[in-house]
Amino acid sequence: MSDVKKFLYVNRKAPYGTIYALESLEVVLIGAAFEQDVALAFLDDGVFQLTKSQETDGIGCKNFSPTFRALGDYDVTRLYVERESLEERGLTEDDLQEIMYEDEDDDWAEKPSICVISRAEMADVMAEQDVILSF
Amino acid sequence: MSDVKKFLYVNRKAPYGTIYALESLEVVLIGAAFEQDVALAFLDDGVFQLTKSQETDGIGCKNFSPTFRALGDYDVTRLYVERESLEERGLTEDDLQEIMYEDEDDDWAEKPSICVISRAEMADVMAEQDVILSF
Amino acid sequence: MKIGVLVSEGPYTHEAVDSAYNFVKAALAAGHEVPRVFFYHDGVNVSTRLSVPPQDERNIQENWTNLAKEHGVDLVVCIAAAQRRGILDKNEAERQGKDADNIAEGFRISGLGQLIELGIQADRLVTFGD
Amino acid sequence: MKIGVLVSEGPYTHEAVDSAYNFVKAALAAGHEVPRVFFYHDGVNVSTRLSVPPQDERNIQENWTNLAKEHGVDLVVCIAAAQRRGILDKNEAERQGKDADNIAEGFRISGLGQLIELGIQADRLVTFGD
Amino acid sequence: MSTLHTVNKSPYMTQSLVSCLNHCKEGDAVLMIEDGIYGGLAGGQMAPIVEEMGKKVSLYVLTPDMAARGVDSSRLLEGIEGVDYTGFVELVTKHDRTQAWL
Amino acid sequence: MSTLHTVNKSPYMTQSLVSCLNHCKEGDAVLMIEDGIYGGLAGGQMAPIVEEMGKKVSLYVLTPDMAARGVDSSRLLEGIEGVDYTGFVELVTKHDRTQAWL
Repeated sequence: MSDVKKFLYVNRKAPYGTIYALESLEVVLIGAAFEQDVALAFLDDGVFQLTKSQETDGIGCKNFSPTFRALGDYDVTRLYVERESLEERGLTEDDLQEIMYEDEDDDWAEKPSICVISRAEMADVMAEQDVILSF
Repeated sequence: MSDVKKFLYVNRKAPYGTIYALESLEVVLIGAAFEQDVALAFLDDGVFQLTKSQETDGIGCKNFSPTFRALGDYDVTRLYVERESLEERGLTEDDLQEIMYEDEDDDWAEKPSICVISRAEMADVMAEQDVILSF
Repeated sequence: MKIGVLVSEGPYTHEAVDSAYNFVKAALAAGHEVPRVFFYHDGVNVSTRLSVPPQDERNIQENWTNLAKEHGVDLVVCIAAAQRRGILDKNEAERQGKDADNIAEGFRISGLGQLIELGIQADRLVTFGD
Repeated sequence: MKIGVLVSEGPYTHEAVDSAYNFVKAALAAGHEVPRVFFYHDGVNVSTRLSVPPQDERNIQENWTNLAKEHGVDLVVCIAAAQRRGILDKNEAERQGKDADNIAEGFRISGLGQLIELGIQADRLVTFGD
Repeated sequence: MSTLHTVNKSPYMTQSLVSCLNHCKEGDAVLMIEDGIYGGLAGGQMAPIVEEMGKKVSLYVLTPDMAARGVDSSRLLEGIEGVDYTGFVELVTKHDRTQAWL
Repeated sequence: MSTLHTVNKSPYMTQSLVSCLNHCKEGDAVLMIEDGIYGGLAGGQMAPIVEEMGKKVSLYVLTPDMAARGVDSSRLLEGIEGVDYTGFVELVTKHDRTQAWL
């Protein structure tokens, strides 16, 4: 087996109500240093983590949503979002933050990190991983 | 206001998966000493707390289900169970433990503590309380 | 009005503790009395003085300790729930033969009777949990 | 086979810790290797030596400590999650200016890198949480 | 005599909001807080159920929890009112009891 | 290549089992543990959904968790197999990865 494994971080919970979204992100940031093949999945209420305009002053918690925009700097560039989960919640891709990365293999062109895929495609993504961490 | 208040302990969670059912029962036992007007409500997955033949040796947790049968000794004699919650889960009253108390106002006759009521009746019970504790 | 509060989840893990804190502040600001906040289930973990949150995050325990100091709110940690979860004051640590305690200033450990008493004495009881 | 385990919930509150313990025992009995159990989120609370469960209940921390002793399983508590929740070893307590520590024998505090490393080195990673 | 019900979980993940609505009486109020605020979203799958119950009970959403989650009031179902923590306290005092649907 | 999915929540309270079943591939296995074992109950409202998915994936229930909750194997949907912790370990080794639906 090669030393590089496929890691998928699965996010199914809303932000702020519980700490899982925040502590999931902390694992992703640390994990980035290990040069594995990393992707994030957002489905069910996990899609709420990526919404625009989060403003947490009124509840006194830390707003960690800007961190998603920094993931590209850590070479974490694939954020799969499930289309059906968005639709069930009355959301569209326009409700999500714009998250970009610079593709070093394509003359540092700016490209979107978020990739909206169907439920069936999400199942395919999950089925090709070596390690799945669920939050 | 009189010194006696109506307390309802609302149980909506299954036993063992989380500690709420057990720690709810601990409140009920301590609360019994305060001579308030106490009743318990079991709805949603809370109805699973009362099932027969629980046997926890295989998971290493304490089996607290016999404690329900001791509630009568603490003058806790009204356990409301929601019929619709049972039915949705494919359960009937026969799947529940027999829980009896001795009615001091009726020559210590043995009577059942469990009272299966409809969802609408459960809403009525909730609406007549002074204090509702949710677990 | 007298408003009692029950907190049933742990700090940082669940927003319940934050909601309770914001609620109590608003209730006090509106002139109500909050005679007691009772910490049960994982809520007892709010009272550890050993927590070291990141510098850019709120310090939940300190916020509650300050609230108790400023407004005389009685912060009660359930003894049975606390013992299971490793929250001890000096007396309990000695009684149990433990070599350390960890409860913070402003919190006191007591029995579940304090919750029932709160339910009896308060005009309203508001629960924050999971 | 090398099986890694991740525990994400706190002791007594959630069955996850018990399921993980029963699973690890069965894996070891079947001749597999469990190189490490990583405690994250409220899972870090398993490692406090200050807990005093009722006498007729299991002692979750002691069970894990004994498992580590008997089978050499590496029990790692995430430092970031532990600090938020008030779990400290002697070194961390000194570094943070705290007057007590509470970690039990058999557990060690380390970084999230230990979880990633476990994911890389183990043949399987099994998560117990909420 | 009426009850203030609080719901703090997303109706897209748990049964709490539905169970709450099934046990409300005419004149009760339901306040959605924490992850519960997603119950107020217009356009989602749960919207018709919540809208229907809004005819019987008063529906409220805690605005600081909405803001935290980036949910603007324009996204709410019609008839749902936003309140801050001061409004939460007022709702508690206005109703005879509070019931948490955890 | 196949996956062992674990589900530890009651399908009568949360969406975890349904979400899991919606993401399974042919040849996968689903093991219901802790409060998840209620997903195996015959006669309940969730039974038809679980039964339908059982045609595509193998369904298992952890027997110590069933016993704790007083659920006898005679109450299970047809085709669901009970396993103990040793069987759980075997399922983990037999499949290429484990995914927890928390």
